[in-house]
Amino acid sequence: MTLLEVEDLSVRYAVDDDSAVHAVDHVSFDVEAGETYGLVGESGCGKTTLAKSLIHLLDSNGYVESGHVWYDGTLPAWEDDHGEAKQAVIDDPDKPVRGDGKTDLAALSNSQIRDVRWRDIALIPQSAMNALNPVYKVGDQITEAILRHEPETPKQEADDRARDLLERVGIEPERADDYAHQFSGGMKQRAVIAMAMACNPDMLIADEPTTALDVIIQDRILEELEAIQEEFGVSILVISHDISVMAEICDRMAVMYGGKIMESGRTRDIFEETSNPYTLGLKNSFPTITEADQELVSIPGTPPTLRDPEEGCRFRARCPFAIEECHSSHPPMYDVEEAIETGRLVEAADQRAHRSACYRVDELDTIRTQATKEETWTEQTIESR
Amino acid sequence: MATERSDDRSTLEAARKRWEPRFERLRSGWSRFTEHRMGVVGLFIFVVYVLWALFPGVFAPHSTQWVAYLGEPPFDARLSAEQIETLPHPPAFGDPFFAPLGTNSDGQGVLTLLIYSAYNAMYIGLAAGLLSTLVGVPLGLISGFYGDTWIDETIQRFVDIMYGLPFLPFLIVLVAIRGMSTTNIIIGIAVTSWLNNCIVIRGETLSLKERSYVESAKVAGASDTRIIFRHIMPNVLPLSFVYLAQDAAGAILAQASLAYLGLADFTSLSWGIMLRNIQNSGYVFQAWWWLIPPGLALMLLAAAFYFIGFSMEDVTNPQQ
Amino acid sequence: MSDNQTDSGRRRFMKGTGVAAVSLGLAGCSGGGDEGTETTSEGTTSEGTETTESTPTEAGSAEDIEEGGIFNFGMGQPPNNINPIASSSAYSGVITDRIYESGAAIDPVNFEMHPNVFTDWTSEEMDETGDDDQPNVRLLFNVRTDGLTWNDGTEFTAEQVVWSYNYLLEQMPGAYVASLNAIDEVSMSDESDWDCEMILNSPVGTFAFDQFGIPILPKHKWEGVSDFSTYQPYENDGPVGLGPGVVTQYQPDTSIEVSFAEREGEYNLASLPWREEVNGIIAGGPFIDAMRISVYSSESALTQAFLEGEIDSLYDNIRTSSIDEVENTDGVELVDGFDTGYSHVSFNLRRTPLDDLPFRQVLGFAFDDVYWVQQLQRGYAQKGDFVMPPGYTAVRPETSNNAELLTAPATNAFDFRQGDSPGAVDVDGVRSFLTEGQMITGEGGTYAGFDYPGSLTGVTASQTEPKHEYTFGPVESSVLRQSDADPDQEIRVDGETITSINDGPLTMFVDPPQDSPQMAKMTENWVSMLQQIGIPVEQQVLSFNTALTRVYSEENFDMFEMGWVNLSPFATNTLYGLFHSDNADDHSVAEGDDEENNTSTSLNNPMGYGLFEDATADDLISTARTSLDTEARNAAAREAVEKIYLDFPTMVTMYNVVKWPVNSAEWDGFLGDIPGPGSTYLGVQMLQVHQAGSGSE
Amino acid sequence: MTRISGRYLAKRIVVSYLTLLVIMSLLFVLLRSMPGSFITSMINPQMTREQIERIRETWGLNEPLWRQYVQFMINYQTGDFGRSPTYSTAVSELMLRRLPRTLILFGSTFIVGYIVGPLVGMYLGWWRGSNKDKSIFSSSLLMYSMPSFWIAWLFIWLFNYHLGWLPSSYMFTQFPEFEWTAFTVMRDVLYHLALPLLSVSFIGWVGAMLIMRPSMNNVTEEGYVFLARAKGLSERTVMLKHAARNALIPVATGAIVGLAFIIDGAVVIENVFSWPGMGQLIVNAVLSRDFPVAQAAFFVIAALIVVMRLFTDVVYTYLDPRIKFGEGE
Repeated sequence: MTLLEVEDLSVRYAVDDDSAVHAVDHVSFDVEAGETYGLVGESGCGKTTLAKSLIHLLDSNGYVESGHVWYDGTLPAWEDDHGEAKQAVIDDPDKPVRGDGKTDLAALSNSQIRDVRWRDIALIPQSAMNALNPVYKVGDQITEAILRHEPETPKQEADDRARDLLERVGIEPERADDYAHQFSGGMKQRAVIAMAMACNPDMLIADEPTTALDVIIQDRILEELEAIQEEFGVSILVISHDISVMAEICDRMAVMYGGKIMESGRTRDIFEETSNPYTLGLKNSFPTITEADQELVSIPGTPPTLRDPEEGCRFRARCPFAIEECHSSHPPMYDVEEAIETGRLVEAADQRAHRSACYRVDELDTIRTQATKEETWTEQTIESR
Repeated sequence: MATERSDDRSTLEAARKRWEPRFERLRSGWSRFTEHRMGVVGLFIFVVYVLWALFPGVFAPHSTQWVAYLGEPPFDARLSAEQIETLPHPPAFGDPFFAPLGTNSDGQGVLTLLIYSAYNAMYIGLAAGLLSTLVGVPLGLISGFYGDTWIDETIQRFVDIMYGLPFLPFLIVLVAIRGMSTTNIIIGIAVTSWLNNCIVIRGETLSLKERSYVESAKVAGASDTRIIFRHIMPNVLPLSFVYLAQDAAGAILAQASLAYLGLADFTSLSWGIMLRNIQNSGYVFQAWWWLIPPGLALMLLAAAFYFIGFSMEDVTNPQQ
Repeated sequence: MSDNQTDSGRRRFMKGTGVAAVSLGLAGCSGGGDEGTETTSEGTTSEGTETTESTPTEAGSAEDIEEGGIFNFGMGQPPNNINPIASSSAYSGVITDRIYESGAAIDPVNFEMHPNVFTDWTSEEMDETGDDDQPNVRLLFNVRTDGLTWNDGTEFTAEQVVWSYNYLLEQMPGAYVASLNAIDEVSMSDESDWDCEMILNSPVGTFAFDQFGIPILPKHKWEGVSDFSTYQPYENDGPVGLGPGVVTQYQPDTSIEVSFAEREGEYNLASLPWREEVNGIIAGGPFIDAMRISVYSSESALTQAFLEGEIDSLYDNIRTSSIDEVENTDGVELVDGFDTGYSHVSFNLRRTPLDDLPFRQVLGFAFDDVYWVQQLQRGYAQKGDFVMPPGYTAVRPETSNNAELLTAPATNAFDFRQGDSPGAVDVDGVRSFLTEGQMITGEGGTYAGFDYPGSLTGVTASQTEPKHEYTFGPVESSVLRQSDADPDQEIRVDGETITSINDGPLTMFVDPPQDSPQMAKMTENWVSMLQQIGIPVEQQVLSFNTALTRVYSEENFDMFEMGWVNLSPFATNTLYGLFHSDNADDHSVAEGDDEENNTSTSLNNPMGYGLFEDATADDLISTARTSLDTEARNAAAREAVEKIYLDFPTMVTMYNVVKWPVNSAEWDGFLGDIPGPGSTYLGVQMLQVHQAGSGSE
Repeated sequence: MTRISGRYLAKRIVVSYLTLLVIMSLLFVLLRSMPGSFITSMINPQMTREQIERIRETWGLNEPLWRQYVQFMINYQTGDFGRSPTYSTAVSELMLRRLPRTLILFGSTFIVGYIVGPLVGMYLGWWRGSNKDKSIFSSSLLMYSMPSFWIAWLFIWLFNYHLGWLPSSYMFTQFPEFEWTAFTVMRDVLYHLALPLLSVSFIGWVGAMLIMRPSMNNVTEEGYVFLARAKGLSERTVMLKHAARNALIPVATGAIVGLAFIIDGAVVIENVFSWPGMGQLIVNAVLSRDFPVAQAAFFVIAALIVVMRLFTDVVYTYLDPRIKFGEGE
């Protein structure tokens, strides 16, 4: 069942001189209940913005330009006894609730979205190291979240729950009375995970969950996330620039570049049937333990500035495979299987299918072969036509 | 010849390369500064006062010798008792004389005095600010660079001690010891106001010295003095300018307070002295045209310094 | 020093020398101030603009007066303590003078001494001589015990007076040391007609004022006090004295109440017969229940409080700027009075060319008194001449030949020499006065374009010939070259510039707190005039205490300005204290352990007048001091005053015209046309002030 | 939950004490290098040399300077501040009388300033860069630029001279007619306090704001603030509970500087309002060379500052649990 449907979402940042940064540009994807979905890309590609925009946590100059974020769940006030949206709410044209009971988070007001945060969608922020307030006890910070969304809970019970949560992520319950500075980095990360589960959300956004940690702890944290997912059946939206992390934990993923999704599909498909020049480049630049002699090749050039971007494929300037067409407009998401099988470029109808935004999806074999060669990337002369 | 020329060119080139980023930084700094309307307003006020200070004669309607009714010297009469009785005279625009901000009880034009006093305020502000920067910044640099050594400890203890002495009474003692001239007041203000500079610069230096380029300079065998003045100081200078501006504002206000207490050189022309005089001659509640302008002038100049200082802080603040 | 009317006067006299430096330090206070008005009393001539005249209320008789009411009084400084012999502050005197009484009292109108605690006295020279070959003098006096008790009700006896004097002789408090130094012993008298006797080691003409002016302390309170300076009377159920008041509230920094209604026991000193005979005095007070004293920290606050009716009167003058406002306000009035002192600029006679009389006199020619008195002081001041204020007519030289006070030509010898345009100095006239070797010695003649009829008392200046030769040459000193005055020539003294003689120009010390705006303008104007003549002078701003040290302790100065208040109406001790060589430091005596020069003892004659043969009035002053005969004493004093005028060690710049503000809607009985009506003679006022609408007319 | 170790506290106390000793020495030197001596006021030209000597002896001035210094240091250790030559009373008595009054005036302005300042600073820092921030910040700088006595005059002119609502001088009614109860006295003091408090506070809060604003602004970037938002907490809760609480920490340091600043204010403001406190005392004492009083007043203020510094260390440990004094020292 689809938990989250992001539909044609565009997010922008207003800049002083009346221009706007198109941080997320017409992005669509679905997240199924209980799955782990990855958003991968270089820094500045809009993945974090995308994640933050889901629950309105953008910086003050960021705003959702257009699109919908359909979420299977609704505000406490609009719920019936079973946790489904009331029919009256669905029928009300002023309320952003769809016939199937999904609510458009993008249309909620600031105070409404606050009810959604943490209760429905929790978030593990980019630097969990700084995510704990240094002046409050860790346990109290968990309790705070519980009491915010379940105000009728007795304080003692909330406290017990907090300790319980800590225990589940492998922290002794009595450490609830400690302050953040008394925790190690990994413990802080786990404490944040525990906190994220405080209100039993259906979805967890993990923004670079492992960035600041050493490899061993990284691994433990990833395991922790998987365990949590198994236990609670929560969907996890993982955001990372580390494609290897993604490979490890994601069921499905999307590769982002310049505010656009370049390729999306099942993780296995993306790794094994890579269908986008950008993804190919990205893969080249990451080591894989299995291939010992792999040479790392990074994509030359820098990501584009997204301030009022020009027409054309976002990746074209760095793409060794760019053709004339790439300069006219950004390619739509083509169905990869369709292209391979029939050689035709067809826009994917299903968000869940393996999709790729490239005009040369039909020439995948050539591209894949060339992409493995180092000189393809290094010797390219990028002409601006 | 040719090689020489190319050498020339390469040195030129090198110089250009070396200076270009600095110019660029300056230019971008300036454009960021002008984004702050507050800073621009401050700069405007500042420029007006500088002009007043440098060319008072151009702006003031009269000379300081001018006396109401009599005009400019040499006088052909003395003030009559009736005329004296009308002093301080409220603003007058030609009848019986021209004094747009009125006169004080001696018949001098308030506007004239106001404009001629700008020099004193600018002098005190800039000199005291500069002086306290010159003391505070090097001490802060040294203290920060030798952080957690006995040098740092000594300087910090000294700062602690100076903090224990209340500013104004201490200034009174200094002025009493050294006399009441403007120079001594400036020294007195500087002696007591370098503390903040020192502490802030120390903190900044402490963090700067952990930077990699300082580390590499150390590894390369640069002397401590070189590292401090060549590598660290250029980076704290913008911040010290910010504090210079704030110290300047503080100095101007401190001088006014001293003047109020009767401890400033009253033979000089200054806004503080103007306020002191109105109090001394007892017209505080009678002659608004004499009370308001010097206070406003003081306020605006001090504010101009604060405006410039805080806008610069925004510009130099890496977080913004 | 000593020489003042009352003990409070003594304190204020010292104030000028820096004792009450506090008062001058911040709030700007009396003494050569910018306040003042013209007076129109008999004997003085109006100099300023006519102002609304307020006349003192006609004295009524005590029987008609309805008693009661609380008089609110404001001061600009707190009394530091209310210990009558330890305090040196005039503001303490406002309280202690209501509590303590002394043997004799002074008539505020004609300054005769009258019985007070002592009913009568006599003096006789003895055969023995004291240390300085002066004959000893025995004073015999009777003590009033009828109708007088201590203010706590304790009985008062003559033995207590003897105890009090002996206690003071043992303690030697600084405030009374001059008077006490002259006393050899005090005891109960063997003579049947007299209660007590006092032996003086030399004749003191003003003994009734000096020795009988010392407050009498209660034995039953002070007997166990071993160090007078640590005694806190208020904490010991006091202060107890013979005066009319008792202190009923004492918040030293803010508020004090002196109650007259709550005094225990009898007090009849206010109804002594002599009081009834003095014009304007109502005998029989005090008529008010209490006097409440509030302390304000600034003069503006004080003035403000008066104008708003918070206080009924304040200590001394109201500031010039508020005079109009007071005059235009209903229910308040200004009581006119005379200054008790003068403002002056004094010169260091040890320095060249200040050691030469013609040069000093030229300094006077350049001082624009019209600008000073009329414009800067707004006419609320009188032009200065002699070192005795015009209120003390008996000792002014005019008295010797009935000349007009202040305006007689002989009193204007050193007036401003005005040139062609108003307010400009007659440069040529003044220069030729110097180059021609002229000098005003007391002989009549025309000096720098001004006629002078000759001295009033017949004295001549001590100096007979100019000491230096004066010429004028090109401007060399930087002070003059940079000066706005732009002189065309500079003076040479015996061929040298003053700058090279003195290592710099002559320096005029200006002290900021006192009248700073006016004083600054005056100095600026004066310095500019001198520079126009070609004399290199500059001004230097010093804080009051710094100036005091430089002038009075170190005698390291050229010229300074300052003011005196509360001089003696008899002149003798004023002249002695300020102009006798005894009180000038010649720096020959080393002091302290390791000091080479005496630079820490303050002496009141920093000019060094009297130290030199050609600038001294020592003889005349000594005659005046030791003469027991009043007329001889006054004659000598007048001559001394004029001699000092001619010798010009001090240029008297002005006398204040006192305008004492009072709430006339509620109060009546104020005595005007006396010196210091709201300060020196506040005691007289408090005894006779009463609620308005009763008693008078 | 004290996190200050006894050893650390002891060490800090010793250091503070030494600092005070140095300050005292500095005062001794400074005050004695002022020209003039208080003894001048007590010496009468007609005194005999013996009498003068006696006075010098009474005040300990005959001793060589180093002995005077030692005596001074010893006396202060025993709490003996000496006697004032101008007030003829024990200096400690003067201090006891004056200090509470200054503390009432400036304690209240301190409290007002340190409530208003951080609140405004919090608001401005939170919305840094907004138009509201810009206009409020620049107008508060304008206030900060006013000479304190000038603004006091303007307030007196308005509220006293013109409207007649509030008294312009004193701390209490000097001769109260009302019944003397705790309530009436308090009301009376508040009535007199209003105008000075208004004048000082008008300027005084800005100092705290200037520290709070950037501090708050820095905190907004912190992860825990972001997380607090993500938890669904209201903006108000995030700002007050999570951001401001952390931003307050540097304000505590600023408070010490603020305290010293207040003494400067006292000197001028007490003079304007005839407030009989330490400010006036210290200026008068310095000007009249009343060294015993000046010394003691400086000392009391310095001690106050040093003690407050010590106190902030303790406050710090409550504000910021990360700080643990005495470990790793």
